[in-house]
Amino acid sequence: MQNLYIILALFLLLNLLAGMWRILKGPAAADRMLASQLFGTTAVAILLLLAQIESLMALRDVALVFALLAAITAIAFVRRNWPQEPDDAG
Amino acid sequence: MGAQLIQVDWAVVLIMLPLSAAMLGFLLPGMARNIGLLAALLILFTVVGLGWQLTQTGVYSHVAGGWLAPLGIQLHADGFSLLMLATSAIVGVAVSIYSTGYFKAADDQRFWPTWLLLWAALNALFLAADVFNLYVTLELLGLSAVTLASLTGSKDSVSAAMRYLLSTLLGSLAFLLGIGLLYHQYGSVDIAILSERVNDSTVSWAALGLITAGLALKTALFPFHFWLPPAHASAPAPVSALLSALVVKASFYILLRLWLGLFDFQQDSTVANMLGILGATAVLWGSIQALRQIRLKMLVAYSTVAQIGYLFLAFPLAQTGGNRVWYAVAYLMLSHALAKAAMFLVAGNMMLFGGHDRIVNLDRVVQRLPVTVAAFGLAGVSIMGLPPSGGFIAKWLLLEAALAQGHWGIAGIMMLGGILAAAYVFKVLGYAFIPSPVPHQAVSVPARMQWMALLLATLAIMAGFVAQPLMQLIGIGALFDSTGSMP
Amino acid sequence: MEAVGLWQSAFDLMLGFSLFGLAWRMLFCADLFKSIVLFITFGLLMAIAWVRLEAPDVALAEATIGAGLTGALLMSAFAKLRTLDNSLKSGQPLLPRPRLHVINFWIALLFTVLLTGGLAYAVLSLPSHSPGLSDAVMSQLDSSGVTHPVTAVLLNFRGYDTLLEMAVLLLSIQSVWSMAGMSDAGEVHTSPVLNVLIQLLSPVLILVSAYLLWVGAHAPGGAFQAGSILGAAGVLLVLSGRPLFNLKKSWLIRLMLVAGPAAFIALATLTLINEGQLLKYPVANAANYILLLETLATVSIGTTLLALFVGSQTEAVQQDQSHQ
Amino acid sequence: MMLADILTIILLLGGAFFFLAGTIGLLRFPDVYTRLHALTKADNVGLGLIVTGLAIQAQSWAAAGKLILIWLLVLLAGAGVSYLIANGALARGVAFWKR
Amino acid sequence: MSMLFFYALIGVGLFTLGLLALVVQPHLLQKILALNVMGSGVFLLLVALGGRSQPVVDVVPQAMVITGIVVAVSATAMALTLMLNLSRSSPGAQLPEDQSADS
Repeated sequence: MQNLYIILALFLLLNLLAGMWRILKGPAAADRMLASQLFGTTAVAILLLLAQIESLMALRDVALVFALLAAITAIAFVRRNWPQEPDDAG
Repeated sequence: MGAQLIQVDWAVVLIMLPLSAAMLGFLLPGMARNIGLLAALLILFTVVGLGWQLTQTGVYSHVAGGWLAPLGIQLHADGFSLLMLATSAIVGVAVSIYSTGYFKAADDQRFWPTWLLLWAALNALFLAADVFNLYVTLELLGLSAVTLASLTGSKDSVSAAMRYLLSTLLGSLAFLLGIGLLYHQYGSVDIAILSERVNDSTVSWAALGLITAGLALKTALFPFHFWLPPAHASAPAPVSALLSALVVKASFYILLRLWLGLFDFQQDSTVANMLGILGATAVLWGSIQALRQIRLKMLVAYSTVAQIGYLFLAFPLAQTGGNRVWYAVAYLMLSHALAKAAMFLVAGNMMLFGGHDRIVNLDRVVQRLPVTVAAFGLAGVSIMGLPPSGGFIAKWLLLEAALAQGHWGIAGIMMLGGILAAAYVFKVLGYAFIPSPVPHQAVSVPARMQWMALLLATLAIMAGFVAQPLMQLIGIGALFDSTGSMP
Repeated sequence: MEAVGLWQSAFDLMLGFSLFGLAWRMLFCADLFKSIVLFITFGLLMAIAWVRLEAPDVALAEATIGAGLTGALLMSAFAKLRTLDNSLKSGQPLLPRPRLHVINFWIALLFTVLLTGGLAYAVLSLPSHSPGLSDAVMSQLDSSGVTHPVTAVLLNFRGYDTLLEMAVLLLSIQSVWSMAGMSDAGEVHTSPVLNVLIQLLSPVLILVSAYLLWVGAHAPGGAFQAGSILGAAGVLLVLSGRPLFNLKKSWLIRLMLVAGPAAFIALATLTLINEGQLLKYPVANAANYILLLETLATVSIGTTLLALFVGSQTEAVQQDQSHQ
Repeated sequence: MMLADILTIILLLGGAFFFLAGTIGLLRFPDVYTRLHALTKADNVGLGLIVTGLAIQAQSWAAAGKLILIWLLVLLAGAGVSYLIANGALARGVAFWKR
Repeated sequence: MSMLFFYALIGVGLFTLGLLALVVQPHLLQKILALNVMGSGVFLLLVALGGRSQPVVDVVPQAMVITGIVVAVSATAMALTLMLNLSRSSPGAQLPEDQSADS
C-alpha cells in the first residue's frame, strides 16, 4: 500500500508539472488562473496521500487549509483584475 | 532604597517601555506626541539607572522566560551595550524634542509610534545576546527605519525608501542564512555558547562571509553605501539624524560584537585587511562626494559614508593593536552619533528657514540662525577630529595605533579624510557667511529646534573632556580587553 | 520498505528540482502576471516540501500566508499597478529587459555561481547527524504547558522572540497606514455566486481558525496559522465587496491590532514582577497563559493581515492629512 | 490483502486517472471554456475518488469525515471560481473556440 | 538521510537565484518576488538541516521559520505599498537607476 501511495503522489506531482505548461503558455490570464486552480486541487490530493504514508493525520489539516484557501487568490484575481478594465461595464 | 533599585531590571524596562509607548501611541493617535515625549524622558532615566547598576554590580544578564541558553534567550548588558543605549537615549531625547517643532500635529500619528518601535528595536538589539534574537531586532529596526525614511512621501523619498527596504531585507536574509549555518554546525544561537564552540571550519567561514556582508550592507560600508545618501537625505531631518546617528551604528555594533565573540577563530588577517581597505575607500570616496554635493543634507549624508569608513579602518589595526583600537571605535561611534545628529538637525533648521538646503544659497544664515550655525561648527570640529572634541580622542587613538604599527597608509588616509572633512565643513560655514542673490523664505525656526542641535554638538565636543571616565564605563564587562588583543 | 524509500527519494528529487525550476521561470520571465501565478504555485510546492521535511506547522503557515495571503496581496497589487501603468494595460506587458550591460550580467552570473558553489560546499561540510536542540526541547517539554514542541518553542522557550515579532506585525500596519493612508475597502458591485461562495466559506474559515488555535497546544497549529486563516476570511469578505468596517475611524480595529502585542507585554511585565524574569510562566499556569497569548495573538495577526491587505491597496495621502 | 485494500487501490487508481484526464484536458483543449469544463469536472471527480479511497482506510469516522469535508470544500471553491473565471472571461470577451 | 542535504542545497540554489534576480531584474515587483524566493531558500535550508536530529526532528528551526514567514509577509506588504506609491509618481515601478531611457 505504501508503495502505491507514494507512486500516486509522484504521479500527481508529474501531472502538476505537466500542467505548468499551461501557465507558461497562457495565452489568457484566465488560463493561468485555471491551471493554478487545478494545482491547488492536485496539491490537496498529494497532501492527503502523504498524510497516509507518514500516518501523520495533522497533515490533513494542511490539506484542509489548502482547500479553504485555494479560492482566495483566484477570487482576488477575478475581483481585482477584471472589474477595473474599462471595457467591462456589464 | 538603593539596595532595591539595584535589583530593578532596568535593561528589560528599556525594551518594554518604548514598546508599550508605541502601542499606546498607536491606540491613541491624538496623544502620540505626549506619550512619546514622556517615554523618551523615562528611557533616559532608565538608562541612567542601568548605568548606575552596571557600575555597581558589573555585567547584567537576564534569562528571558527563565530558560537558560541554549534553549532560551538571554539578555546581556555590558559597557559597550551601555554606551550604545546611552547614545540612543541622548540622541533620542534630543530628536524627540526637536521633532515637536519639526512635525505638524497631523504627522504625529505617523511619526511617533514608528519612532518608538525603532527605539525599542535599538534597545532590544543592544541588549541581545542571541543571534536569532538579533535577527528579529534587525528586522524590526530595518522596517521601522524604512517607514520613517518614507515619511515625507515625496517621489525622491519613496524611491530612496524602496531602495533602502530592498537593501535592508537583503542584508537581513544574508545574516539569517549565516546564523542558520552556525546553528546547524554548533547547535546554538546563544552568542556566549557559540563563542566557545565556533572554530576554524568551512561553515564558520561561510557564516563569517554572509554575516559580514549582510551587516556591511546594512552599515552602508563602501561599496554597499549606494542606498544611504538618498535615503538619509530625503527623509525628514529628525529621521535623518536618527538613521545616521543610530541605525547604521546598530548593525556595526552587531558586526563588532560577533567579530570579537565568534569570529576570533581566524588567525590570518585577510578579511580584516579587506574591511580596512573598504573602510579606507569609504573615507576617501565619501569625503570627496560630500565635497561635491550641492545640497546640505546630501553633504551630511556622504559625510556619514566617510565616517563609517573610519570604523572599519580599525579592523586591520586591531589585529595587532589590541584593545585600544576598539575603545577608539566605540568612542568614535559615540561622538559621530552626537555630531552627525546635530548636523542633520542643523540641516533641518536651515531647510525650514530658507525653504531649501542648497549650500551656495545659504545667504548669511549665520546672522539669522546663529545658534544653528554654531551647532554646525561645533559638530564639524568633532567630525574633522580636531581637539578637544570626542571625535579627536577617537581618531587620535586610531592614528596612534596606525603609527605605532607602521600602517602608514591608514595613517595617511585618516589625515587626508580629516582634511577633506575640514574642506566640506568650511565650505558650508563659508557660504553661511556669504550673501547670495537668492533670498530665503525666512520662516522662523522654533528655538528648541536650534538649541537641540546645539546641545548635541556641544555634547560631541564635551565627550573629549570626559574620556577617562567614559572609557571606564565602556570597559565594564571587558569585552574589548579579553578578546581584542591578539599578539 | 526499501522500494518506498526509493520512490520517496524520487518524489523529493522531483519536488526539489521543480521548486528551483519554478523559481527560475518566475524570476526571469517578462510577464508579471505569469510571475505571480508561478509564485503562487511555488508556494504550493513549498508547502508540500515542508510536509516532506516533517514540518507540518511550517506547511500550515506556508499554505495560509505564503501561498494564500501573499498571493492575494500580489494579485491585488498587480491589479492596482495596471491601473497606474499604461504599459501594463495591454494584457501582455513586455517588461524591459535587464538594463545591465552584457558584461555586467555575466559578472553577476559568475558571482552567483561562485557563491552557490561556496555555500553548497559549506552546507555539505556539515555533519550528517546533529541533535540541534531537539533533546533540550524534548526534555523541558513537560514543564512548558503544552505538548506540541513547536508551540512550546514559539510561546514559551523563545517567547521573547515572538513578543518582538508581534511588534514587527504592529509596525507593518503602522507602516502601511503611514505610507498609504487608511481607507475602507468598499467595492460596490457584488456577484451572487461569489456571495454564496463566501457565505459558505467564511464560517468554515472561522471554525478552522478556532480549531487550529485550539489544536496548537498538542498538534501542528497555533496562533500564526489560526490568525492567518482569520485574516484570509476577512480578505475574502473584503473581496466580495462587503463594506466590512471603517478602518480609519474604528477604535475597535486598533484595539484588535494591538491586543496581541499588548498581551505579550502585559504578561512580560507581570512575570517580570512576579517571577523575576520576563515571560517566565509558573508551570501550573503555563498552559493558561499560553492559551491567552495565542488567542489574543490570533486576533491581532488576523486583523493585521487583513488591514495590510486593505491598506496596501489604497491611495497614498501625502499632503491632505485631514484630521478631525 | 483485504477487500478494503483492493477497493482503495481501485479508487485511488481511478482518481489518478481523472487527474491525468484533467491535465490532458488543460493542455489539449482549445479555449478557456472547454479547458474549464474538462478540468473542474475531472479533478473534482479525481479528488473525490482519492478521498473515498483514503476514507476507507481511515481509522475513525471523524477522520473520514474530515476527508469528505476537504473534498466538499474543494468542490465548492472549484465551482465558484470556475463560474467567476468563465463569467469574467465572457465579460472580457475572451473568444470562443469555433471549429 | 541525504535527501535533507538535497533540500538544503535547493535552498542554497533558491537563495542565490533570488539574489541574481534581485540584482539584474529592473521591475520592483520582480525584485520583491526575488526577495521572497531568497527567503524561502533560507527557510528551506534551516528546516531541512533540522531534520538531521533523528529520531525526533529539531523543531527550533521550524519555530524560527514560522517567525521568518510572518516577517516576510509584513515586509512584502510594505514593499508593495511603497512600490505602488512609487509608480504613482513615476510610471514603470522601477528605481531611477534601473530606468532605461529607451523604453
